[in-house]
Amino acid sequence: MAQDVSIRTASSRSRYAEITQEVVGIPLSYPRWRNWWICFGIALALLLLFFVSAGVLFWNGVGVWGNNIPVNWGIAISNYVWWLGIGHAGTLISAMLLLLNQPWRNALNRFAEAMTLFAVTCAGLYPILHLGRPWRFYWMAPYPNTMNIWPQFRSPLTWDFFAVLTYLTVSILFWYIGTVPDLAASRDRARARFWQVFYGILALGWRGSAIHWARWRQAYRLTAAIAVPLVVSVHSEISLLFAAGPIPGWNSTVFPPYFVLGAAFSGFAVVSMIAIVLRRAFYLQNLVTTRHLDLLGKLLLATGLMTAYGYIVEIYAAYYGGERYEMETLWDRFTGVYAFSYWGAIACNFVPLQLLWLRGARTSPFLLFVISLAVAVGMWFERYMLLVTGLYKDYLPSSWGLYDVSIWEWTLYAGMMGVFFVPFLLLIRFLPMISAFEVKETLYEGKVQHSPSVERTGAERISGHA
Amino acid sequence: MRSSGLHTGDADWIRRHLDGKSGHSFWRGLEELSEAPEFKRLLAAEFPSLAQGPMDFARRDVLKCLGASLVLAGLTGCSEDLNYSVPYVEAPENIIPGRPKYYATAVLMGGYAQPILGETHVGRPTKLEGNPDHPACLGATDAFTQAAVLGLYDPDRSRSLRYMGRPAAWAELDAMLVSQAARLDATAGQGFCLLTGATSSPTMGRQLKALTERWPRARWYIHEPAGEEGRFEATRLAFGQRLEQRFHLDRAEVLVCFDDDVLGPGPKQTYHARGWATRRQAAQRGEGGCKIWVAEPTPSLTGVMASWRAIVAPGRISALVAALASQLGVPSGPAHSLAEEERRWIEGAAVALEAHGGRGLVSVGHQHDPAVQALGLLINAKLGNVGATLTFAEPSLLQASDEGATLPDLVRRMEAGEVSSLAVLDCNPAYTAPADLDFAAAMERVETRFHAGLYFDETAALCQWHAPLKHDLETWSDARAADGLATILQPLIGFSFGGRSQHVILENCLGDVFTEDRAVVAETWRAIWGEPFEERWHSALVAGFIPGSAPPEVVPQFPLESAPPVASVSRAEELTVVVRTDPTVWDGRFANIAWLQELPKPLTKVTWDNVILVSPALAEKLKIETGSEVRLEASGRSVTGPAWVMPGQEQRTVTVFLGYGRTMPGRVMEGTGYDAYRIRTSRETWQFGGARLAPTGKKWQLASTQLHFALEGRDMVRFMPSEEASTKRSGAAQAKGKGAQRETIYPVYDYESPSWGMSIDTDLCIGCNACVVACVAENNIPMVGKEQVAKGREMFWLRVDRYYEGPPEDPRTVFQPVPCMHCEKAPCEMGCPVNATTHSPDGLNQQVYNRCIGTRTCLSFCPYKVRRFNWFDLTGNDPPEIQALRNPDVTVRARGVMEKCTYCVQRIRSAEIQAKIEGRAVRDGEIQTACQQACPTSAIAFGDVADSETIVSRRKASPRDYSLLEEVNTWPRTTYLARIEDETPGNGSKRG
Amino acid sequence: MREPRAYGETLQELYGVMAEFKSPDALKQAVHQARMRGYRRLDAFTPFPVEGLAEEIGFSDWRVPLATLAGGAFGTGLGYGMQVYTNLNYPLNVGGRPIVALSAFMLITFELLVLFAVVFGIGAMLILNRLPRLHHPLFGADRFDTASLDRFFLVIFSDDEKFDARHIQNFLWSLGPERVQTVPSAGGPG
Amino acid sequence: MPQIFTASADTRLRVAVFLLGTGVVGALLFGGGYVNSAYVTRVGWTRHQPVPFSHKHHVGDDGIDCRYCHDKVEVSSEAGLPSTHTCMTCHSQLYTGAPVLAPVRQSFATGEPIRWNRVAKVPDYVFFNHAIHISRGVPCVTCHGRVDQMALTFRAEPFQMQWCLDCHRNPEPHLRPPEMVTRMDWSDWDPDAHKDFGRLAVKAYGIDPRRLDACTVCHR
Repeated sequence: MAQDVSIRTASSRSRYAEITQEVVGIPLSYPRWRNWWICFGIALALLLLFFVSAGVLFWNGVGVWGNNIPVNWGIAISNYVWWLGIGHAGTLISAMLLLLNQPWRNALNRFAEAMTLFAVTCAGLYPILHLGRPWRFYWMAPYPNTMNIWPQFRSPLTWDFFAVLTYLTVSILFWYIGTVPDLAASRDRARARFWQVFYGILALGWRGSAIHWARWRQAYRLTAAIAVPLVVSVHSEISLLFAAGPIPGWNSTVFPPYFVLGAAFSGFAVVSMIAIVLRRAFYLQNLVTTRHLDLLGKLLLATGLMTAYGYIVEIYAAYYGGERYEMETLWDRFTGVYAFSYWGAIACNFVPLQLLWLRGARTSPFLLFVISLAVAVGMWFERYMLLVTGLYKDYLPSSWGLYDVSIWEWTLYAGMMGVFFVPFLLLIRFLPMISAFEVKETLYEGKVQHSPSVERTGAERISGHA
Repeated sequence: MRSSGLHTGDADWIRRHLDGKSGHSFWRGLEELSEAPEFKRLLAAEFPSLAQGPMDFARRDVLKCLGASLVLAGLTGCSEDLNYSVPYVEAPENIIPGRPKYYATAVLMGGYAQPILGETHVGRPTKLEGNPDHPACLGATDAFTQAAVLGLYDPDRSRSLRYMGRPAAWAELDAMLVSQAARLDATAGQGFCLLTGATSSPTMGRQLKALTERWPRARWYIHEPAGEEGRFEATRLAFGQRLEQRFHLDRAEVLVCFDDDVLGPGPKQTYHARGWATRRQAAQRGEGGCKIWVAEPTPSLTGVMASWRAIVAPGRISALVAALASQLGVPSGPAHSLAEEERRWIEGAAVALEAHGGRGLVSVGHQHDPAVQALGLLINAKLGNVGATLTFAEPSLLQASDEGATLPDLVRRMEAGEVSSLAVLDCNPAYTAPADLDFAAAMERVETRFHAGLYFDETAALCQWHAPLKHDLETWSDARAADGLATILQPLIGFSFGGRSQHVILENCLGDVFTEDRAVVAETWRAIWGEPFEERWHSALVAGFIPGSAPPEVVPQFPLESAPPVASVSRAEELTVVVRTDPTVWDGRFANIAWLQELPKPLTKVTWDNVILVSPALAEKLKIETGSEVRLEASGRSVTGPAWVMPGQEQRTVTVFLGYGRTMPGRVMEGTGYDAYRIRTSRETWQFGGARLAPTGKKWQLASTQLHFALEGRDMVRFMPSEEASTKRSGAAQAKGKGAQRETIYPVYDYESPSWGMSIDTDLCIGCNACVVACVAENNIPMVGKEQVAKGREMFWLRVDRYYEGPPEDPRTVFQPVPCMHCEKAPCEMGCPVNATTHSPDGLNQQVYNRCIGTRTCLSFCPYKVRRFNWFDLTGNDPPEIQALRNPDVTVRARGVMEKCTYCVQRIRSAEIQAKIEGRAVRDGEIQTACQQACPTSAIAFGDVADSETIVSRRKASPRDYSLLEEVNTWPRTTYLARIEDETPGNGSKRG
Repeated sequence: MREPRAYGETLQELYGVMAEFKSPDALKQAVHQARMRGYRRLDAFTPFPVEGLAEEIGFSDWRVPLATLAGGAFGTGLGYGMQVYTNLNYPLNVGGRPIVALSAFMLITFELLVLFAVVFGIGAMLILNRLPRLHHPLFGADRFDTASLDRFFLVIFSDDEKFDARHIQNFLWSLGPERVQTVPSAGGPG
Repeated sequence: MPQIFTASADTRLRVAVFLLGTGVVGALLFGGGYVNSAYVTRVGWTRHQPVPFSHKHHVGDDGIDCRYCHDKVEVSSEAGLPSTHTCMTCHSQLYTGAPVLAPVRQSFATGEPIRWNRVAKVPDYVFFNHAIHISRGVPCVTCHGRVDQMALTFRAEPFQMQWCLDCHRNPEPHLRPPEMVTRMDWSDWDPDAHKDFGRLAVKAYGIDPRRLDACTVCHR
């Protein structure tokens, strides 16, 4: 086929071309049809489950969940925090590391950012779903209205509303303009008319003019510079959703940094998982190298330890403050009904993590994957623990009560996975999932010793499959 | 947001009507059916509850109310589906749409009148308040009275006359009764028996007198399952005279109760609570004391308020009374040996009583041996309490035709076939008869069985004839209150659900089928008053009672020197069972009233079920816990129900509650609790030994509104030694003290007068729940059912928290009503993203339902967890009756919005508007919140806190004043007064 | 810098002359040479941003950063202004907090700062780059598709005052390119 | 390599973007206009009535005072609609045979109320009280418009929250002498000339605008 030829010639030509072929070749001639369809099928099923659960919820009201008084926020809110936390890693990796001139990020940032987009979408859906009257959610937005009444800007929820909105917009823009040059590459490689037009429009007619590159770089770096504090602010505000209330176990000044670090922690874990899966699935070992895994491992370890520090500070603060309700809540986390979530968080977050001190563990895809998975679960436990232990036992013993997650909350959670994976799968299927041009740039600037492709290159493998 | 119920309710109502259907079928929507009588009859047989008698009430009247209420509906705003309004055809003189009218009348409880002022909106009663002018209640009510209005609208009420279970026409009944009357005239009433519940109605008395005179051989029986016959026995024993004992707790500085729950639920609760509160408040001011000594086997409200509560087996009561008697020099036969604790308690009580001769009172529970009670009376006589704190009078309750006329006797005669015709009037023996009487079987032997009642109940099912009775709020009647004063009952409702009043039914039995209740009642009083009649009649209706109508006081002679010796019965081995009426459904008559079913029992906080109380020790021994199903056996009978481990319960005493496990169909009562009547015998109605308890291994899912009972050493409820409490502190000093606690980095809003606040005196709260039901009735609060309560989703805006402190065997119990605190630094307001809850300039924490989107942040941030959330659409499917019951001044909340206590803002606003129109300021006390108005002990005060002269301000200036969770610094406007700890001589431990 | 009009009167009219190079360094070199020769209207096309290339061509434009700054300022004003205005428009006592709660308002103010800074910055980038531009003469040029792959192009535009196709071609050949070609204005067919 | 897009593609793209933009803005503007349109607020829309009752005739021509029929307006939250009986006080004498009045006579005869279609109504969660407004001198015309000129009655004002608030926040210019509340034509009332009246009325009645826009004044 024509495109095989072109690829062969290309790959025989230069390393630059090879990289592009490897990246762009995936959407152009997709190598893994069967597996992809299986995953996509599952994702679609989950998406359907989401619509069913949401339907049941809207039809009957929040009562179908396990929420009650006092625990009137359930896993809807803890999942919200969890998803958003995961999302942050994408931005951090691409923005922070870009600013820190960590060229190795270039192999990861694209799908990390994509992951951000969909994680934030999932997060953003939860607060709306959990409303008593979801069809009125737009009242959170300030718009001129016949009631002459506005949102209440002292409320953490209003802050969240703006934070999530901003964050979503910025992430989309950041991801998109970062992708445009590779879309141009795809356009130029594509042979089928439809794909030429498809990528052509998305690429906005990018031609790689030096002047364009200069302006592009200004905008891109500035966005990155702003995105980092944005991430911090967003998750700080999420934490205020709890910390702003007078509830023991919530009302703590350590929450904002605690939440931000936790977010990064869980996020890096998920990024590692995705990286490992993708490089395995598409033979990207020489783009996403063991070095990348090693660095991800280190990041994970670092953020993990900082999160652990947050745990310690929390305990310290409670006892240092000596406020009886605080201490009782803390003690209840250790020993109470929901102690499982506390110890679950500790066990999943910090025990396997210690393996990462060893280079061997960091560079072993399997181990790193398992550890990351543990962290993702552990952070879910943590969010759950923070939320429920705060609510179910607060000041007046008379109003204490337990909370059981209902089946419809679980199905909704599973459904959210569908909301996440359907677009994500479409993305890796149809768009270049690695920033080829940046890899080339680094290659040119010789900042990173690129693993010379042993025996056959990924591109050849791919063409072999096509 | 949905319109206040009445609008939608009346909407369908009128719409159906105007579709040209006949009036009497509104309520159930029979209009789809052909008007052909046989078809109707056929269908009615299918759905008896749908059946209606022939034209029950003037259509025109209904239309009046309807029209008017729709006008009202319209302008207070109405839902989209009600897009038209219907004026009167002919406007009635005295009804102003949009303004409630109040009528003085009463509802009945155990035969006694509970005087009320009924609020009606264009002919629909929506709320009952105590009659403020009535000396017996002074405007207060109990929980049952508050809920009575729901009983009126109960959709399950019987609405049609039935013969053999099928709808019949009244004419058929009349024919039967007339012919029967003729037959009975021939035989002087041979074989005719009448069975009623306890009644104090003078009219009833007159009618029955007429009946027995006309038919000397007819007999009239009274069966009141929860009656206190024992007290009359006691007086007969003491003075050979059947007398009513009247406690004047307002004068009793020392009250010694032997297993007698004077403050507990019952027909006289309001009366007693009022009196006690008066005394307690005086004591708070340092004027005399107010101490309660209680010796009881199972916790009671009186016990909770006691200065010294001794836990003793029921069998020990007689011994204790005897011991006290001998202590005070009243001969009482052989002395009994006392345990150390008992001895100390007796000595303490004796000292206190002697110190307060004529200002003390000794009472013995009616369920105890009359001889023991008589001894108690003698002690009172000896102490000079008789005539002071204890007076006697002719019984308010009527007495059956003769001594022997009790239910067992009736059943015996029925079995012997001596009863040819039995008329059961507002009485349900098939359910409430003692287990040793097989009432159902006995009924077989009776030819003509006629039943008249509010429901087609268990007894109705055994009768050929069933006639629906009118509810107290629909009918003309009369009755005597706890203090003996007679009240004339008048209909509150502008239309009728059908049925006839007791008086009319009685007249019918006598063969007069053309009478109506007003005439019957008027006749009674015309006979008593003579002319001029109308004036007195009218003023009696306006006042709500008849001054000076109480039975004359009797000053009895004390013939016997010493009471007959009483033996203390106590089987060491087995358990003693004490039977109690249920604190919320009483003897079962309220079982179908959702407000009372969902109302948490004062001491267990259980809803929708009755439980079997066992002591912690016993529970440990039997390896049972709260909720485990247990089988209780005594003398061959047994009941199976859920155990409840009750702190403060006597070790070997088991308490069962009447009123549940009913078999009659009723969508509310269905499948609730167990039937304790099945273990009760006619000989030992209230307590009996020789019981055995065994777990069945099953569990019951109990729905309790409070899962944690321990104070956990927290200071929600505070105590203060009496000396400190009485020290007067100046308002200024108090204010400074407040300022000290009130720190903020924000600019302080200064609230100008009026600015509302509340003060709740935990020292006066007896946990009776009247406030809770009042709140439900006033604010259209929906009931959610057992499952939802179990999930923690009950909707009460006001809850009465109950805490224990100390050892489970003998804890200190405290009550604390918790409404919204209306914090000035409210976290909830800060949390709301859409300004749905904000602070009003007059200090209210406002909740705007139609703005709320249900983020529930306010609830998360509320330290008191007083907010309630509509998890589902809780009001949409209410039947028209329930919608008609709703308060039109309060929005009916839709699904997904938050709600909470508003300080009854609708009352505040309407009072303000009235004051403005009259060009004056709102007077202190002019605005009463529903809870405050209902409270029989004046524990709740509400008013303008910006004005230092108001009652509430003066209360807040007291040294006992404290805020709940001060440390959270929310600046609550609802504050509490600490409970006063009495120093009890001879008792080591201090008790609140 | 502006490019020449894309569409000439006649098909023959040239858009520019284009040379293709194998490596970024060769391109850099070529650009340098061209500038030395006094050509001002030229541009380079590369598959990835090449450090310093734009500067060689003479790019110095701070409008994108300025736009970002403006956006930030705008967002700040809008955010804070909105909150103050709405609270004064319907002053409500919310939990005893002040009507204008500076500290509480800061968070949303910051969010809007970020939002508008980014939107303005990226917007400015696209506008100044005249993007989107789906049809362009260069797309018609032979082998230009490799500009996104591994080839590096130098184009001298026809509106350079010293423009002379023949001379320029010779000059470009002297820089050791893969190949040199003229690019017609109207681009290829289609 | 051939061009992917024709020369006109850019133009088309720009047009598409432009249309999209205008579409969004247009939608917003339309939405804003719609909620304030008479279609939603029902201002100026007459409704079919069982009897084509003319306020113009009764008020304008005959000069019957509002309170003759709406007699509860001073004492109740409801103004109240006249009973059939009230109608018949006159119409048993006047137009006794008029076909348009047949429904009234029928209602009087059968006791079936007349079913009027509502013109002025606020949502069910709004609690409006006529008595207090009347006693403070807010004339009928302020909310109900010139009914004396309405042949068929229609809603004169959009009963929207902001409309209520306008008056509650600044009552002074809206107050009139209470004894003249039912007067319809206030064209001779010069706001400037009567500035003091409003100010004094507010003072005299102790009307405090700061308290008048609290939520629970209308929502309970």
